Amino acid sequence: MSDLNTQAVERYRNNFLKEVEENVEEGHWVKMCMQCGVCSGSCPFGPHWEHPPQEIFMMIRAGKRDEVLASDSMWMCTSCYNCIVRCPRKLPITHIMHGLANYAHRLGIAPKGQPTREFAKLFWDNMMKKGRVNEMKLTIGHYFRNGIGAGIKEAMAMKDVGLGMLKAKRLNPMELAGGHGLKDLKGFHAMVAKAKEIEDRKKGFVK
Amino acid sequence: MADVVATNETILVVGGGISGMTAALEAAECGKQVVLVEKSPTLGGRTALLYRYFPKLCHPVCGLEINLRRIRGNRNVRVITMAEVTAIEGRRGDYTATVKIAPRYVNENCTACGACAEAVSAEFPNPFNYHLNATRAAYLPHAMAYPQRYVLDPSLIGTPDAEKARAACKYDAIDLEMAEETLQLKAGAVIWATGWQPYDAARIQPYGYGRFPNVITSVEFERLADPHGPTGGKLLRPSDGKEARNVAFIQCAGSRDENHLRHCSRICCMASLKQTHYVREAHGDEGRSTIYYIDIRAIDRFEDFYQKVQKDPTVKFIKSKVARIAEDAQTGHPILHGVDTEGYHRYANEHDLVVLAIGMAPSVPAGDVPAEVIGDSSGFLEAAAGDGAIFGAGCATSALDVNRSVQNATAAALRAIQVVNKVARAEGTA
Amino acid sequence: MAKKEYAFYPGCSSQLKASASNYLVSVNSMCEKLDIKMTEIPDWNCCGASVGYGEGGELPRLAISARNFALAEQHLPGQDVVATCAACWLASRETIERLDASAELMKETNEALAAAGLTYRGQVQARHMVEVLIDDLGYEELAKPVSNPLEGLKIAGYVGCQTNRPFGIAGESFENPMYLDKLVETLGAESLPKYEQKVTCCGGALAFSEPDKSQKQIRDIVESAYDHGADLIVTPCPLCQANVEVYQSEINKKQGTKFAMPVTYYSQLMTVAYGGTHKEAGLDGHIIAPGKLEEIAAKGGKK
Amino acid sequence: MSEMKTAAYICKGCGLGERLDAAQLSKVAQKEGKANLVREHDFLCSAAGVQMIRDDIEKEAVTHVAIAACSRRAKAEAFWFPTVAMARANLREGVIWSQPDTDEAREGTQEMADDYVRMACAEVKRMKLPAGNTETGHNKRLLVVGGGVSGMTAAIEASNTGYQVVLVEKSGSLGGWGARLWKRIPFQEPLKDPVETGVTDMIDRIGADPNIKVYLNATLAKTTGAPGRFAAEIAVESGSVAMEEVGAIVQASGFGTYDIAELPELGGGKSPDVVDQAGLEKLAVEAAARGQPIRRPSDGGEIRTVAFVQCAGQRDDTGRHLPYCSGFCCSTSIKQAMYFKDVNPAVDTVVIYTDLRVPGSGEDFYRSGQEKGVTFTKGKVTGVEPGSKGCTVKFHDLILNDKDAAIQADLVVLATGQVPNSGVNVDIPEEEAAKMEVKPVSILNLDYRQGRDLPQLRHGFTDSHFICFPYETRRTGIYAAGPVRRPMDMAQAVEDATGATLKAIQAVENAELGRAAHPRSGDLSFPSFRRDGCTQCKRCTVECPFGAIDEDEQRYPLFNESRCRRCGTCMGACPVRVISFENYSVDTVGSQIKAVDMPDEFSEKPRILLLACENDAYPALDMAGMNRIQYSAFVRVIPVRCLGSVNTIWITDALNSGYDGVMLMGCKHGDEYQCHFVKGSELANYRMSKIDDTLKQLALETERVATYEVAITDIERVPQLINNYAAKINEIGLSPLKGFA
Repeated sequence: MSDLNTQAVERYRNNFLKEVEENVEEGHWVKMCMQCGVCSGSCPFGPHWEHPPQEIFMMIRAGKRDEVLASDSMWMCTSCYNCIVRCPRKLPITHIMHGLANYAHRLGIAPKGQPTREFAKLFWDNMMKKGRVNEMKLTIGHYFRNGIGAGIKEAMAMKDVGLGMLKAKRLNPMELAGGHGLKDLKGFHAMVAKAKEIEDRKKGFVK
Repeated sequence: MADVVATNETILVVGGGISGMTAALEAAECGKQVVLVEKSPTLGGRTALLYRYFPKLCHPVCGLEINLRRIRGNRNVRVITMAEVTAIEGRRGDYTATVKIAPRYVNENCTACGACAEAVSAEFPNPFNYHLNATRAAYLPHAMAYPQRYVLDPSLIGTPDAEKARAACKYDAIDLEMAEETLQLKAGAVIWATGWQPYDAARIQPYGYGRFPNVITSVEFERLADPHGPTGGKLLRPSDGKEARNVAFIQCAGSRDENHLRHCSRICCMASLKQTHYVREAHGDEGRSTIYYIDIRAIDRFEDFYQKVQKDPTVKFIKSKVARIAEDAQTGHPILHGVDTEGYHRYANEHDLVVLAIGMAPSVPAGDVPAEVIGDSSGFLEAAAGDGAIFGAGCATSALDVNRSVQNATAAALRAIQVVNKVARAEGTA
Repeated sequence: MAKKEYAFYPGCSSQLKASASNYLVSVNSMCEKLDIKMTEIPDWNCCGASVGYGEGGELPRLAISARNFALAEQHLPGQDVVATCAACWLASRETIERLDASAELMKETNEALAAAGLTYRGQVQARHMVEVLIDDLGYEELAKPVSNPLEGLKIAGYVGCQTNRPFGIAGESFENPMYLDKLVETLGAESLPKYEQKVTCCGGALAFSEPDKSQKQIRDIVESAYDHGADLIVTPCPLCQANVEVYQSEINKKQGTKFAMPVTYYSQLMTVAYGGTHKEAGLDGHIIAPGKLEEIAAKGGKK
Repeated sequence: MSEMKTAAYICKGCGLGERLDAAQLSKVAQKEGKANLVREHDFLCSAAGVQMIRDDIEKEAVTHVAIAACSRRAKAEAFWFPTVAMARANLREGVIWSQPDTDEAREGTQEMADDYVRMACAEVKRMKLPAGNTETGHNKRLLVVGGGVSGMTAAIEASNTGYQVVLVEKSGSLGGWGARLWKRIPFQEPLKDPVETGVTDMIDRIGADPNIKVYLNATLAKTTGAPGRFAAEIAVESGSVAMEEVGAIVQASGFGTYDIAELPELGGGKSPDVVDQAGLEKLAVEAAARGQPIRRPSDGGEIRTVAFVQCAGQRDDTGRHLPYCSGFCCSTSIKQAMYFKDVNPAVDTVVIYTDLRVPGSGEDFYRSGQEKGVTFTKGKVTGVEPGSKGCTVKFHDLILNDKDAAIQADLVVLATGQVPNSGVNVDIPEEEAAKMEVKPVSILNLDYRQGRDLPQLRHGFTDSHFICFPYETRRTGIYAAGPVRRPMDMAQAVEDATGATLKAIQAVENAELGRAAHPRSGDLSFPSFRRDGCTQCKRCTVECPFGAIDEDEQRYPLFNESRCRRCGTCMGACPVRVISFENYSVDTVGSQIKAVDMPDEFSEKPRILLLACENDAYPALDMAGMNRIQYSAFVRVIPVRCLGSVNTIWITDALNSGYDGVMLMGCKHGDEYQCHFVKGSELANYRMSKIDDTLKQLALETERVATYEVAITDIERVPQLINNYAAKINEIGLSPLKGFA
């Protein structure tokens, strides 16, 4: 467990709900759930959730910190917003799931190798490079996330898709060499760094 | 109508459902003068359209009969139907109400012989069956309608059928020239008992009311179960007229939902529990009822009823707010998707018919009451502004069951009496 | 002067040679026909999209959206920010909502923006192109330039998630939005209003990381379009377009289906109906060629 | 009273003139009905028709009117002649609308109409216009029993309406449970925070109100009388006795809490750290007095976690505890959790529930609790184990399906239910009650023949059984209010007490005019009995559903008119037929039975008498007619006030005079009874079960008398029952008694 973890655990041992309220994006909504389950039933990836959102909310109240944060359930969110529009208590469930995933990720408790977790990191890093997403690099990066061998295999399996995109001029191999980028990349980086610094300070992620 | 005399010692009751009738009668039976104004052509309100009451499973028209007999026998109550109160001006002990009376096209000569209905062929959607069927445009709203007098629907006026109706009446009861009237009434106190309306089910989009014919509301289900309703009491589903044996009841359809009604409508749990009995009544052990719920709110001795229904093997309870309904294109069966939250079980359940336990919204939201009143965030009437003497009664004030509505209306009657008694003492008439 | 002017936020996928480059092409053609002037926000950045949360957290995500607004306020004052991409629009709307609701977040965001020498004053409206078409112009206006009606085409309107929830188009329903159907009819084609997968999620950003799960969604979306006799699917979302189009071959390979359902943008339909050419409509950017639409384009594109 | 002059009016409207021979009806009225005046009219309910009758009453001194037209349920406004006795012959709904319009049917239809005219003429002659006894009592003060929130509300509201009040409170101060609360749940928006109870204000108002006289430390030693003239003997703890005369009573005797010692499995009685909701209020009040947070009762330690156990000893299906839900406890636990949260948000408060019951806008209060951080767990508590510092609450978490979930709590609050203070259960015989472990103490000490307190409905509550009529009471002039009537929260109790106050006021106003209360409201008739014929059998005093009849010193029945509801159950019970009402008697019905023209045994025209309850069966028959549902022309229908008023003499008379069968249709009885007079239908059923002996004596088949439970909605079923019965009579043949009459 990292320092970050120990610290959080020390502070919030007694009350995971409070920890979530303070550190998770939109976490203060968790207490408002009335356990109707409409979110759990609305998710397109529902069957793949070990713990659906409403259950996660109950687990948070029950203090099941490790089970929640180590779960890969939140990473199943496709951001379809079905749960949000149907929730009778207007909980921003999508965002809470994102928030929990992010929190677990930052704490390092999130499941290792969870594909969406990996992809999310890849995406952000890719975007941060130039301020805009480089789809070619993102794609290649994704397929090769598990090393060259696995990457070639996966990429080969998807080669028809890729070739189709290339043919339709919607995936550009030239992007590997550069691609679109911001003029004021420096300002952009400074801004994101500043935002991260404020957030980390606020949420106790200060190293 | 012109003979309605009212003074500052008169109590004006707006709404002729069970709450309004109760308030009017209780006050009248204390010796007070009451004018009872009802928008539709008959007294009785929504309870008259229910098949049975919970938890006794008795028939609402039974109590209606008693109340109508009380009204027929009490000259202190004067009833004006097809009338709406459009303005209330003045203050405690001294109000003037403007009452707009829509033409009925049938005068008091009517003997309810039914000759006009036989003469016409035009039909219109029957409001007393929630438009589930059509009725002749010259009609008696229902067998218990009071006043027992026919009505011509405005759609008939100006058509040859209207002339036929007039010609068929031997008693000069049909007056096609009848026009809207406006009346000014004095009153010392006003009881506002305009009741409730079912929440617009089509707005609960995931359930597909309006898109899927076999998704209906609980008030419509009452009409299906009623032997005097549009299906003769058979639980025939709308898509194909087949008998519905496997029925789903979805609780909190609109209620407890900040996207719709933020309040709990109180009656719906009991209504659904009651309606499982309709399924049993129709199909015995072959029937299937499934109640999808968040919390079953069966308060006080209603709990007995809940426990009884829980013991019925044909009734299943699933703690879940249904996420969405799809329709099987071939069979027309609604398929309910969701998660049973007790232990996390995912389901995709097929039913013959879905009944939405629809929430209660005030018929006239407090903001639309033509007087200075205070409403709550759901539009229910809390009180008159200042020291006004406009008292809410029944479901105009809150989502209430019949028993509570009557209780509430009786209390409202006393508050109104307090005002007119004070007027009487001041005027030296008491 | 153009009839309407907007600050344009095209988003990463609509860049040259990116996955929705043909979307951009058709949007430009469409706007020209409708006399809408779109001025790109100078030096706009990525919105963070649906998976940005994983690494990005909250404030950095808000900040990057706010940077676009700050630039729009500065360079295109008074103009609504219009996005063509669902994710861009949604991230923008969410940022506005969150910052409007919390003075604290607004303050912190501006603290971050200051590091890039920018300020956001909170005066931006974020709109989706579809909102511009429907709310600002209206179906009647959209019908006027139709010179090459899409007669004989049966089109399934696939709305997807993010242009629909949680904000959606004003007056539309989350479960059964009708605007694509109305638009399709405005263009002279036949709509399939009972197409029941119109708001099903395509798997969105998880198409990469959870291909099997996403492809199950896509299969439903395509299959139902076939069931309803659709010639093609139309969508307002670049992610939906890409996912639903490109993975059909994968599904065919894995599951033995023979899907070849074209998926187009509304802007492509409009460009064709307005007499635009194959190229103007970006019809060359498809993996599954929308044959029937191409035929119509060929007919009317002669000018 | 002036000389009787009878007039019969034959209406020819609504097809009556076409379907029936009006001249023949007039002849029947004149010759057989012996009407002094007979008139026909084409449209009797028209202004002209009504004026004609009015003129006859005024100018011709007509005192008794028989109207042969439509059902008594129709055109009641037109045929409104309050100064004369009136009978209605139902020729429209009851004859032409229920008979086929065919040549073959014409004779039977006419016979039916003829008979109904005969019956109406016969009935009206035996009727007197009820005068209403205005001497039954004029006292208009109200007695309120109980000085809690319900009782205080009743007193204040009555005083506001202009009535004087005597308030009797058992304890030494007003306020009841309400005074023991730290705060209450708000009644109106915003439903966010606990608010002041307002009880002190109420107590002050009562103290300052000259209209309200308060007795503290006082109970009712004896209550006698009837509405308008109750006398209450008030025993004060000091030993003094006061007498107060009042007109009506509101019983707001409230509730007790379920004893937590009955719940040892939930730690009840085993640790000071396990309290009920009342106990928590006490802790909160004490803490507030100290100006400190609530501390752990066992050792004064700091409270970090509080667990609320909902439905403790409630909603119980094992038979050991309360079977019902008290309704108020979910909101109360939320309120009490707020007591902690509002002082220190760091305290954990957990509510363990199975169904969270916060109806109406209570949902807002629930939300507010959640906003404050009160957590809610759907679970079933399996046990509470007190330890040295707090308790372990073990439960089955129903959402996470964890059967071994547990919370360590410093304080456990058991949400127990309300137990009504209803006094003695009058349905339990005295001897049995004497054997009971805890002998209930009477609240009212009524000196009624039928017991000392209000009858209880279910689970000990004194509620009405009628959904439409929650204030229906079985002891006229005495109205239960508040949690003694049914479990309720304070908001409802206030409303309930206000409603009950109206009913009490209505009762004194009715008593003054000699007028009946619901459901025969306005009826001025009342029972009288012929003392010299009475055998002192006591059936009337025992069977009166409303306890209206006592026994005098000589053991004759003593009618208390203002308690009477005019159902006629006493009349039906009386074996020697000495009880009657002015407008409803053994004679008014008996004469109708006899007035029917009885075809001879060779005519093949059976006659069936149908005694139909006017509340349900008769309207159903009317509606059958309106729907043109046909039934046998052999039936003759007589509406009765209640099946309980049916005297067996009517049956034997009918059979003796040659009727081939008698049908009785009344309301549902048993646990879910629908009888508007509570027991009338059940009693009738019981009496008819004994009629077989009579039938045997008469050498008649038992099928000759049949009793049915009928609902008002049985519009198709009632005609079907008649037709089936007619077929049955056809099967067993005409009565052998025919022709002997």
